[in-house]
Amino acid sequence: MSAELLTRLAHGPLGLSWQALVMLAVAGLLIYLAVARDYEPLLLLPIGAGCMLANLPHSPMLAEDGMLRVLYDSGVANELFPLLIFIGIGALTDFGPLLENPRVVLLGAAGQFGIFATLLLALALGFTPNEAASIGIIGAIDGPTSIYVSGILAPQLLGPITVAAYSYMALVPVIMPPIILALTSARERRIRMPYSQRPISRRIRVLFPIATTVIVGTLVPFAIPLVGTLMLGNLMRESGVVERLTKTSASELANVVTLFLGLAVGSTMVGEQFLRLSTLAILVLGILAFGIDTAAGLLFGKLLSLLSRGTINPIIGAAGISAFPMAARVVQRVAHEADFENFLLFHAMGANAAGQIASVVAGGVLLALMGAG
Amino acid sequence: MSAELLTRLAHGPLGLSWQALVMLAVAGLLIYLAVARDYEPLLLLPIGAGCMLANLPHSPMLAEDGMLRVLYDSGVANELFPLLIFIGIGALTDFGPLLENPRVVLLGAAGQFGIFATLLLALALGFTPNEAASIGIIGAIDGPTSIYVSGILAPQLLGPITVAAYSYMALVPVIMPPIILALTSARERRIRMPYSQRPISRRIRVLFPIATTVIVGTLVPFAIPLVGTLMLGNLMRESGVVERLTKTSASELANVVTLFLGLAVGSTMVGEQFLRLSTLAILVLGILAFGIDTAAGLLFGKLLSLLSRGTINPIIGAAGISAFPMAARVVQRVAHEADFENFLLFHAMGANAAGQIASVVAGGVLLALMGAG
Amino acid sequence: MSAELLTRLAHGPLGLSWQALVMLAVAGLLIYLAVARDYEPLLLLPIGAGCMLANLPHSPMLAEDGMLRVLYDSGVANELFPLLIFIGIGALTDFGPLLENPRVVLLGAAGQFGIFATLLLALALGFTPNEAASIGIIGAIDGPTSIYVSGILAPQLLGPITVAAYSYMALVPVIMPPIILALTSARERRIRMPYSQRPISRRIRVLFPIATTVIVGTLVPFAIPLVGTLMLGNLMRESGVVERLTKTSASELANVVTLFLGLAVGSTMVGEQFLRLSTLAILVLGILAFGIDTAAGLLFGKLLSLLSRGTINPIIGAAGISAFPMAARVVQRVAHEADFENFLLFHAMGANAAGQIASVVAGGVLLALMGAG
Amino acid sequence: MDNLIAGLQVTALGMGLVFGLLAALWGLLALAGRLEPPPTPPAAPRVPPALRVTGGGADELTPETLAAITAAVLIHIASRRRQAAPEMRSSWPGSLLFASRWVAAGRTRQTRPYRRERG
Amino acid sequence: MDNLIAGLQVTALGMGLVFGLLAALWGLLALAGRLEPPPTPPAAPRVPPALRVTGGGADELTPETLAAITAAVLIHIASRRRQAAPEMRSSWPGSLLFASRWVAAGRTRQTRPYRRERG
Amino acid sequence: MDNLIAGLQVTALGMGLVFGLLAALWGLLALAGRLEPPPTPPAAPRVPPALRVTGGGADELTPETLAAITAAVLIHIASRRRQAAPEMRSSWPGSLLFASRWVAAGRTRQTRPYRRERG
Ligand code: NA
Ligand code: NA
Ligand code: NA
Repeated sequence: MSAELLTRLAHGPLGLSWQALVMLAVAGLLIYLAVARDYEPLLLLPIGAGCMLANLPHSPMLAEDGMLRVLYDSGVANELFPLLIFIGIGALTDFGPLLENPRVVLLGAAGQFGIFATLLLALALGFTPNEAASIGIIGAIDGPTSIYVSGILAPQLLGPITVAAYSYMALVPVIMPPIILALTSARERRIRMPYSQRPISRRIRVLFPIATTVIVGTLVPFAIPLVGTLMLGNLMRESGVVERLTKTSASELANVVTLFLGLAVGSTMVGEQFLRLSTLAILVLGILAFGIDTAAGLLFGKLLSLLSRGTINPIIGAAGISAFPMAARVVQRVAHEADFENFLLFHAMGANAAGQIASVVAGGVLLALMGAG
Repeated sequence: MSAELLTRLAHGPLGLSWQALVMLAVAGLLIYLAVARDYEPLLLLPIGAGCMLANLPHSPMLAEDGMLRVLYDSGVANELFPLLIFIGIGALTDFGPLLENPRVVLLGAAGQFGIFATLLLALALGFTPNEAASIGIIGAIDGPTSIYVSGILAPQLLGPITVAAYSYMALVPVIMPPIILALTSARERRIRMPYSQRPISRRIRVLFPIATTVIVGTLVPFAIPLVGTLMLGNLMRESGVVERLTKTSASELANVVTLFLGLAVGSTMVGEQFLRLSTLAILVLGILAFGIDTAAGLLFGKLLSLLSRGTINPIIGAAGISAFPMAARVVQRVAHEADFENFLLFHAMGANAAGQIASVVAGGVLLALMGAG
Repeated sequence: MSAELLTRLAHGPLGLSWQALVMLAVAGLLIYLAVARDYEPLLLLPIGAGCMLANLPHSPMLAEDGMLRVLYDSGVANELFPLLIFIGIGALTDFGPLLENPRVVLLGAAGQFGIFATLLLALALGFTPNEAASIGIIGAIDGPTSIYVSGILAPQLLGPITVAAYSYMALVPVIMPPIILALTSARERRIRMPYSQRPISRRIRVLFPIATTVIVGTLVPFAIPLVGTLMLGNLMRESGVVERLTKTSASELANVVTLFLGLAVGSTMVGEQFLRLSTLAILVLGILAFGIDTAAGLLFGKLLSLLSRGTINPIIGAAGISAFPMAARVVQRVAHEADFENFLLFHAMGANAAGQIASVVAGGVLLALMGAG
Repeated sequence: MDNLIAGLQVTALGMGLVFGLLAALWGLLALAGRLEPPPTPPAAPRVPPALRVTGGGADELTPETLAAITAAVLIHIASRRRQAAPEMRSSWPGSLLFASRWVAAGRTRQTRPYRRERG
Repeated sequence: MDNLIAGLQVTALGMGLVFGLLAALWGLLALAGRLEPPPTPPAAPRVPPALRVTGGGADELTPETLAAITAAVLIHIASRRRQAAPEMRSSWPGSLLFASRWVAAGRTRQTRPYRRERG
Repeated sequence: MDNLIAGLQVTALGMGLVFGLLAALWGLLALAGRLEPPPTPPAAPRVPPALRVTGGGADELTPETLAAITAAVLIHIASRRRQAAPEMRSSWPGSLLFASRWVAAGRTRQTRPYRRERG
């Protein structure tokens, strides 16, 4: 029996480094979180699987023409996949609550403060400006935005940033309530807001995504892809004339792209690159970004509440962080616990939708300020 | 605050040229036509959105790796998307009415005269031969054929040609009736045609797409892609053994490709290239092509009516222009108005299906005669 | 009328070689088998259509940027399509019968003997080692595995090998029963196997695909793509938390990829390359591989039956060849004919699922031993 | 001028070819119609011959009931067949494959063009 | 240090821009709300005026029956319209386009976050 | 000849590896079966303890009615849960996720291979 054949067979097990073993454990953890804990399974399960397939010894899936490499090149390297997902998100998002309550729009802006605060912290820790901006964008609390921005500014950090972004989004119901309770009094949480049903005409609903794209796109060209695709999906939805496209964008296309995106992002998480102190720092900074966002939203909510003489419940500010639509639901639950009859969902949804737009705008602003391209 | 940062921020608004403003207005017009007027929204809405995203200042979506560029390169530059749409159209088209009434087949040939007449007009106006042929192909009154042929012969005119083709197809119910009324007498329009129900066996239905592909493909190799994909979809449909593929080709795949195709075509409509006299000429020539097609179909219908001693209603000739299946329905409505009991739909559908095949054949013939490739 | 134009027109018919005519007939035969005989129509119909479109004279679909070439390059040359199909197969496969009856697992291994026996025969006939291994892989009786392995080792034989693999899989109900009847006695076929309903916990179901990927992938890295994608699909299915992805992988994505894969494989079947003695040899060797697989599985089943003192019915060994799930159903029918009350389906499904895994493992082993990459 | 002459040639040849090819198609279709055997009258329904209920008195099944049962059984068999072996089946649940062509194409509805209702 | 100063500039400019852009959006929305005509009361149902059944005795249709018939006819027309011409129609069977927004978005259900039941 | 010897080596090694890997899988599955706790009897249905209807006379609910109501309520809760928050839910309407495995795989139907009916 030829020695060459035996060498070929021993090739596999011998290629198993300790880094690979750690990464396989990380992959197992991600899959566990997705399957047993329901943490954003639509993305964490594919990411975990991609991480596993990429860290098996000598994986042909990372070689030239390997499946994971092909998927990465065809949709992550050129940022196509997050934009396609944005079309689907736009097609599923109802901006009605925002259109009916335009005054909550600024809450969305406040909820992005964590991005910049984290950027400063990351700079202080010694990250380069581009890396710091990529870490900060976890504070957008919006998966595709994080992938898009960090993919352009610091592709080498794409894996940990994406994992942090999606894991923390899954933790919204855990992270937000204590912060809200700490920063607001029970009296504030009990403030009721009237539900002024102002019917929004179809014309306004259709013009809104177009106007947003043109205004934001003109002032911040770097935001065009993010705002443009989100608003394209919403335009298709609200127009009502292309339901076939809307439906496909929001389901089949979104599903395929989500699977491919998860696998490709997972495949960036290979040994030497992932197992660094920087990854740990990213995970810690990410959760800080989350907390700062929530707090900033709340404090701005308190300011608005003061200015409006108590007709605005400050806790809807916490929904301004984006994480659409979970944040709004968490806010409603907290309000519900303070006062069983308090129904804030609609207003929180408005702030939440504003946060979604603000996140995307902040992503573009960040790219512009870092001089990306 | 550094001057550099401020320069970066002013970059966007300063990049807004007057051409871009005009093109944004054009994009708005296309979206208006799609949303408020229901003009072929499945294509005009994405084209309008693509045009808008491409004309915002310094749009990153047109840059290398920009989404619109990626979509254009992956499906328009290589003509993949129109061919995939043809598979879906074939999967939705029932050639039964044509198989049951083979004698209407020549009406489809007559309905292509507008292609060549427009080609001559465009040559007279000073367009190059390839450009003239691309403009003529609007007279095929068939979207994917227009995109396929003009994409090969004159990609620089792809935008206006596609917009013209789809806008005029949406105008079928407006453009055709007056021409029909002008060229036929009420007596002619009242001619009834018996409905001879000849059951078509499954064997014939399956052999038809195969035979058409082989015959047309052998004689006009340039028509292979167009005829081949249309007939592939129909073969899948009529075989009945691959319904999963048929269904996916006609819905999910067609939807995704339609969206991508529209966006990519829209992205070709950028300022300097679009805002030329030639675009205006294309729009005028396109509507002429439409009218000439209808008239030629009608006159040939009159000839057949004479030859058949009045057993053929000449107005079904107007359905020979393709624009499947709207043209047939318009013909039926005109017949209905002349004689409430006149039911021509089935025969018009036959002529319409013949026109669909003839359009595709004409596209291939044109490519062959222009020596494309 | 210019001579040049006429030359262009005669170009097509003059380009029709005798090889092209033969290949058109082969295409017709494949379509006939798919449509009239229901032989794996989901793949044979697209393969036949692709073969037809590729063999028409001067087909532009094979030119640079031609649709068939684009499809081949984007999913067959890099082996993406068979792997995506494996995700769908994994998402549809229930390994429950195997998990409940682990002892049938070795039957799957025995059912792969045909691969190696055929490899030896092909070597004896003078094929190169890589070609011989590609022909042997028909004995995996699993379409995507055959395409994946032969695409890497001998892309020039991809067409005939794929056609052989799928045609013979369609012939399972014809080929297997006589072999089973010849090698087993009626007494053996009447052996009943108790159905021990052991509920399998969700944890085991979820851990199974992960453990299989890690173990097989570590020992045989070349098997990572095949095992990894099959088990990824199964993980998504059994986790139950990503049903959207599971459903899309198993239906829309699988449908699109099946169509594209069939067309691209068919396009490799062009004249000079296909019409060789080697193609005939492949077809003969393929059916031999099939028979040897079945016989090996049966004989190993007899061995197990002996070792277990007659508590295992040997004919479930025939289901170990893979060809999931048809082989198991054929075994059940044979058992049924020997004893109307004999219900072996569940055990046969277990052997069949083991065969599916073993096929994939054998494919990776073969690639490793041939030193592919 | 040269261009226009070339254009006229293209027009003549092009229309000729289109007409020629469609005429060939016509010939082919006419030939197929000729070769196709005349439509046979629909075969008698395949009632299982054993299914003969004879008995006396009020309990006997009327022919109508019998026909209804037969139809139900045939439909049941067809639908079981359609549900067999999901991994391998080529049509998906909700298939229009078994619907009448008329229904499947929505032909009865095609007279009036689709118009979205304006709000 | 330079990095931190640049970072502070980015923070100030960035938050300023985000607030500025969203404020512009707010202005736009407020303006749109101002320009939009006040909601008109819903138009009376379009009962075909010819549909007046007058007769005597027990055969006369009650207003309720009449309303029910009218509603049924209108729904029937709408559903025929939706089924017209499958090749061209932009919405697919099972469309949520005609469902109320409230139902379509499942809003009544959004208070409780989704939790998969643990086995 | 060299090729054939190499081929025999490949055969021996290949079959050995395939058997070895599947045997490893077998061991793993057997181990998993050993470690898995024995199946516990299905837990008693979670009847809300407060749901005790006691009263006298003909109005009292029978245990069967009570069980039916409980089942209906549980199913209603489960289906509301499934409908919650469409943006985020991982299963789509019409999901087979909650169907019994037996039904979902169509296993009862898998004995007869799929055959399309010939016209
Ligand atoms: Na945010
Ligand atoms: Na036409
Ligand atoms: Na096998």
